[in-house]
Amino acid sequence: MTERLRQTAARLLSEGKVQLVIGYGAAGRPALITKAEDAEKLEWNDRCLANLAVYLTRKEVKALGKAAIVVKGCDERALVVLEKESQIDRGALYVIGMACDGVGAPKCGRCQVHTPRFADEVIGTQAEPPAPPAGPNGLDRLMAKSSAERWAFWNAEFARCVKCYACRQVCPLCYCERCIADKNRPVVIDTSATPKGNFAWHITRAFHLAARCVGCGECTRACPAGIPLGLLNQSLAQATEAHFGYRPGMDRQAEPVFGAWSPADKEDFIG
Amino acid sequence: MSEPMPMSFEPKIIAFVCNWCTYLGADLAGTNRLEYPPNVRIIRLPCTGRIDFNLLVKAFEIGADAVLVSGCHPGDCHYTAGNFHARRRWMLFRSLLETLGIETERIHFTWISAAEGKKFQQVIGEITATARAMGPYAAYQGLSQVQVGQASTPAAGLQTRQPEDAQ
Amino acid sequence: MELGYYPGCALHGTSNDYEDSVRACLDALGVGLKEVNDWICCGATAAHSINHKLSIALPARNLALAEREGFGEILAPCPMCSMELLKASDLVKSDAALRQEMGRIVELDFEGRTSVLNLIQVFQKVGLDTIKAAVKSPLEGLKAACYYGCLLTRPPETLRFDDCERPSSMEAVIAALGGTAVEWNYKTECCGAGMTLANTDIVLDLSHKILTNAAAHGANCVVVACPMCHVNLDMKQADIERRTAVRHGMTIYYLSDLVGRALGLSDHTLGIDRHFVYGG
Amino acid sequence: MARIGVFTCWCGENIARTVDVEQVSAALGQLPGVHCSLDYKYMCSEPGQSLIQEKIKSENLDAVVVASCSPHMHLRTFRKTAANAGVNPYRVEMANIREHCSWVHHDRATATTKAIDLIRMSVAKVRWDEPLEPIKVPVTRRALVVGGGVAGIQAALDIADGGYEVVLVEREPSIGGKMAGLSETFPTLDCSQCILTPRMVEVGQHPRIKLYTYSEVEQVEGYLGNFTITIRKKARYVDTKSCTGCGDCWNACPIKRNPSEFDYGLGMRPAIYIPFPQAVPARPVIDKETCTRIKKGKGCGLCEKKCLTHSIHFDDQDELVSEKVGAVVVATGFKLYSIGQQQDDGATTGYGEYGYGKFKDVVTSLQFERLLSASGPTGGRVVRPSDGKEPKNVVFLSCVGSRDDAKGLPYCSKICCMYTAKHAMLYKHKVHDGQAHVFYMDIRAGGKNYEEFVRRAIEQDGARYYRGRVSRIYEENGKLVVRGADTLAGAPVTIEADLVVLAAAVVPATGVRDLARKLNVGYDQYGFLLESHPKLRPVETSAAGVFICGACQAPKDIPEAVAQASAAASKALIMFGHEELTREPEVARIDEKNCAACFTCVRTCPYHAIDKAELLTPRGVFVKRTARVNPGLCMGCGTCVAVCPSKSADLAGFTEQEIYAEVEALV
Repeated sequence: MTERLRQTAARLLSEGKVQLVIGYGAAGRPALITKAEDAEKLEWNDRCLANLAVYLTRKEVKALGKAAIVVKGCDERALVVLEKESQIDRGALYVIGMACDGVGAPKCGRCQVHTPRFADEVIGTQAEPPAPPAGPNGLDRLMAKSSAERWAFWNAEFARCVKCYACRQVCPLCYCERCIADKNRPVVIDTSATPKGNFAWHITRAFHLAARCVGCGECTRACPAGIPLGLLNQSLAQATEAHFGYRPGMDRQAEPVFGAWSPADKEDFIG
Repeated sequence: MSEPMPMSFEPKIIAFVCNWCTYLGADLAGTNRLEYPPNVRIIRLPCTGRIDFNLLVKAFEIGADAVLVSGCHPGDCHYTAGNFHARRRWMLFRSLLETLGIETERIHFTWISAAEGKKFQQVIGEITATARAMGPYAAYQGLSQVQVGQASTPAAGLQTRQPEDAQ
Repeated sequence: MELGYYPGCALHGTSNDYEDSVRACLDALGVGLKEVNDWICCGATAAHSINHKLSIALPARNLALAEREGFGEILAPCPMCSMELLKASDLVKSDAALRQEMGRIVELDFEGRTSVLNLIQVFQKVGLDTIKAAVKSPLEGLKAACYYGCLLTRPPETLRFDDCERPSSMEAVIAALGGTAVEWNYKTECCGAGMTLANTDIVLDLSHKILTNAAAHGANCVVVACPMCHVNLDMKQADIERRTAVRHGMTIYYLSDLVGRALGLSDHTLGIDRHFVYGG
Repeated sequence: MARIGVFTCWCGENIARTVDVEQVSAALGQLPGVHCSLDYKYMCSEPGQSLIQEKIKSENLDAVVVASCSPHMHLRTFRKTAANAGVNPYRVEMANIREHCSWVHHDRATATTKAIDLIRMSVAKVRWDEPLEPIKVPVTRRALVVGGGVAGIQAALDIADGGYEVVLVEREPSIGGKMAGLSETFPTLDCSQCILTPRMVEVGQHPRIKLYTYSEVEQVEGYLGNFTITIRKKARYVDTKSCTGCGDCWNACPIKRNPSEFDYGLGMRPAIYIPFPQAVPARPVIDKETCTRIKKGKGCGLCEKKCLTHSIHFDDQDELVSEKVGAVVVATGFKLYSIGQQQDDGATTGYGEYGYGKFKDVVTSLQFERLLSASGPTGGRVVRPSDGKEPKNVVFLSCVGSRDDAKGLPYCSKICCMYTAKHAMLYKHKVHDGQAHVFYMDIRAGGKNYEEFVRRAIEQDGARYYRGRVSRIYEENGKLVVRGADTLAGAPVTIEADLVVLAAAVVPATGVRDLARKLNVGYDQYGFLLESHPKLRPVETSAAGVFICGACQAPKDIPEAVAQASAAASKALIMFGHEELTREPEVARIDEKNCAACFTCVRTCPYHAIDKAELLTPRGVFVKRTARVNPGLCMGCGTCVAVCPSKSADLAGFTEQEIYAEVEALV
């Protein structure tokens, strides 16, 4: 597959179809290839974890011209959301999909999109995804606890947060030019890395991804303090599917949850 | 009766209400001299649609023991649909709070129309009673005191974390 | 398919030809009928004109019995029966208190789960295409005036069946059998029903109009799905002719008769030969 | 640092009884930024207000907090007070220590504490309150009227006579609408055309009315005061300017037997025709469905040959024109429920049993109007469409489709009772030995001289009224047998009629839903347009600058439609009374530099007031994409603020900063 990937990249660049190929290089590190001869630097292996979609919204990357991007089925969901939120012009983007049987990430066990569905070109083939493993996952276990225990759990977790914002930098859907966390009039989120500030930040981060997060898990992977941030997104994703039958990035036609409403929306919690 | 029992705990309650229905409902409660506990402080906003979740977080940060969000009944929104958009947000926001172990019993949502002075009185009565019973929201207020690190050892949280939690 | 079967008094009395016909043709269509054990009268007109509670209790008991035997659906070929059963079932479904009260009166607890079908609805369940496919001898030359009478479609809020003033479901069945249904005007007029005994003349006049209008529109037979209509149009036809000095000679079929015939069953099996006007 | 004045009101005893106002004003005086804190018995009174103004001047305050009653009671008052003394009115806040405090609490201590809190919150907010200027929206003083029926005509003439230009768009080849087809009108029995056609001519000749007939509204852009309307002029194949309406063409046309729309199929018209003699404009149109030349592309062309002014152009095409207007009046009117057939919305198909469409002599009320009308296909002779014989027994059915949620529509069509009485009367006047029979549910004759009118139909003209409904109508040896019930006599009724007239329900005109969507106007489940308040804003809609009148809002008779039309016109004229409109400045805005252009706000805004836009440098170089608020459309709900992840959206008057300050004042 790596070979075909390199050929494709070289072709696209030499034909001038794109000026840039965003892919994986040595050790699965992100590689921005701009010359056909550099296509050799591209790799495809089980270390290609990163969701490269995050680079598409970067000014400096945009500056490099029309791009092709290498995505796994899971990463591709982010492209769909970015398209919905008019952050990318899908027409101007060339998507190289990699049929993927998992890159050894924990999330791969439950992956439902081994083969990219909207790519311009798919490299390799992949059998239908196996049924996700039964039995409770981390979220189920967490929700099985009492409210107080969950509070204690997050206290312990957030206590280690140093507000490095790696979770924000790595998230393909955190593309705001000026993050609300950096807004100081008013200060919506206490900037200091105190428990108070940390809670405010993580509540905000999670909810800003509500009905948007595609579960790529990069936030958890990037967190130097090892905080399982994905759990929060996961719980919101569950609620989103339960309430609205909506799975972000799965359907290019589906109307986003926020920005719309229905008279049928549940209000059993409203007095 | 709003007569506070001596030494009894008096909760701090912040209400975010819309200008056209609930605020006027509260006005009507006043005009009709319907007495209710004095613990509530009302923030007037044009519409429930304007009320962002960060405001609720802020309310708890500054020591609220309970929060009320209230606006026009569905279909009565002065701005046709603000309350519908709000309702949708709260549907998901509540599930996040539950996951975090935040005491959702302290966050109340109601529709109170300009004609429902009586309902406003009842709602404030109930909310205050609940809040009194629950006592101060020490857990959240505590956050402002604790310093990083001393909260707990990572281990406390780590056992619950399994590989696939990364998902 | 197996259905619960509520014959009602008529089909076990004056109109046993109807019962034969219904059983025979449904059997031929592979529909088994299991009679509701220990059923009683639906109350008909008598009950609701005397005692409201009774008029609910009688059908309620039958519903309860059907439910006890686990019937999801029961066929009541007599429109009066199906109407009474449906009315009671609606009432107890919408009113829990009444349901419990009825439970006490009929000494059977029930929830009103059983739904009630008329004959045409059963044919629809079987599927007109299925029937069409099963036809052995198509009813060529048959010009039927489909006669619904008062109760097959009314009261609409209870029956919830067909267009109450302009029904067409029987016509559809006739078409499936290869026959023709004529467009006429008295589809849902009253034949005089129970007046047969109390005030025969009314019945004779009303039924006369029906027969006349059917003939006027080129019908060579009238099709009914109601024992009472059949009695008035068939059994009373001679009296009608005597009273009005008009010769009708109009054959009156039950819908099931024609389905049976088309499926190749004999008039005898279907009880057609027991009709008063029997042109064969 | 702001210079704030706090003014605490006693409201006589209303506040002072439970709140220790002296303690309050003393406490507030301590707050940083508060330069004076006073209390007074009646702040809203003249001396109270001048006290505020004095202090503004002497302390040169730039912000004011009045602690008294509800802002809904007096915010306007105190804003004006402050403004007159030179403080920006939007830097005035009120703390509601009466309705929300003194009136609902008894314990003086706690009430006083709460009052202090409430005022502290207002002080915190006012400190950040931005000075705002009312928004000025330029107004194009020109109106669009959609629909040329009696309502549209009235609205157009009123606005035009008021001195402003009107663009009147009518879908049909002539204006006049339903009323032009009516015979005589209740309760006065004056001839419909005699009163309407002069008004039609006025429209046609009015210097300030631009008339587009045979045209439809294609597209609507813009907002209050600044709409751009795209109008589709359907191909007419006749140059209305050069054409003189002489009639040579339609006399020459060989394809004469096409059912006339104006006569609801009872009369015939050529392929090139004017709908009726008094049409405005009196210019023909070619029906491309029936014209041989247009269908085949060759042949015939007789009309063209006959036309001396060479006004006929078979190659004519639809044309799109654009008009700028400041206000829109919708007067699209009604049509009749299609009896026994699918309605536009695919809903009910009730009343097939009346045989309408099957029996020639079962007609609708509008068809009967044509039979009665002197200008009708029979020259006003009432005859049976089937055989041209004079009907001796006519049965009228009211409520065909109305007040019947089982088979039709649940609402009352309002006009049927009256015109049915009129029909019965006029019929009797024309056929003296005839008998009119009317089946009705209730007689609804609320209106000036209406009840008297109905009584006349019954008592003088001997119409027989049966309170009951008809179950079916069928033909039997040349007669229509009407079988119904007389519920008052408790007996069934059978009438052998020669003619049956169905008073079909009133439903909104075809296509009104599409138009409503183009205009952002709401409509109910039946397609009737929604007024913004049923009592107090009956001709306004949820879309600012768009007004409604006539039967498009609900079933109406002529007087009501005309009155409402004048009301709508006056609303437009009120707008046009100003060079520009001023709107409350408490509207949303976008920090366009920081906007991430996710456009969630665009999807969310209930008023479509936010657009996708581009941020350009002063020299017009593209910088980035951004959301942009149209202050002309924004109503200030602030829903965009809540959904904006980067908080680049904000709401003047309730900014993030102001609200957070208010909350944090409660620490």
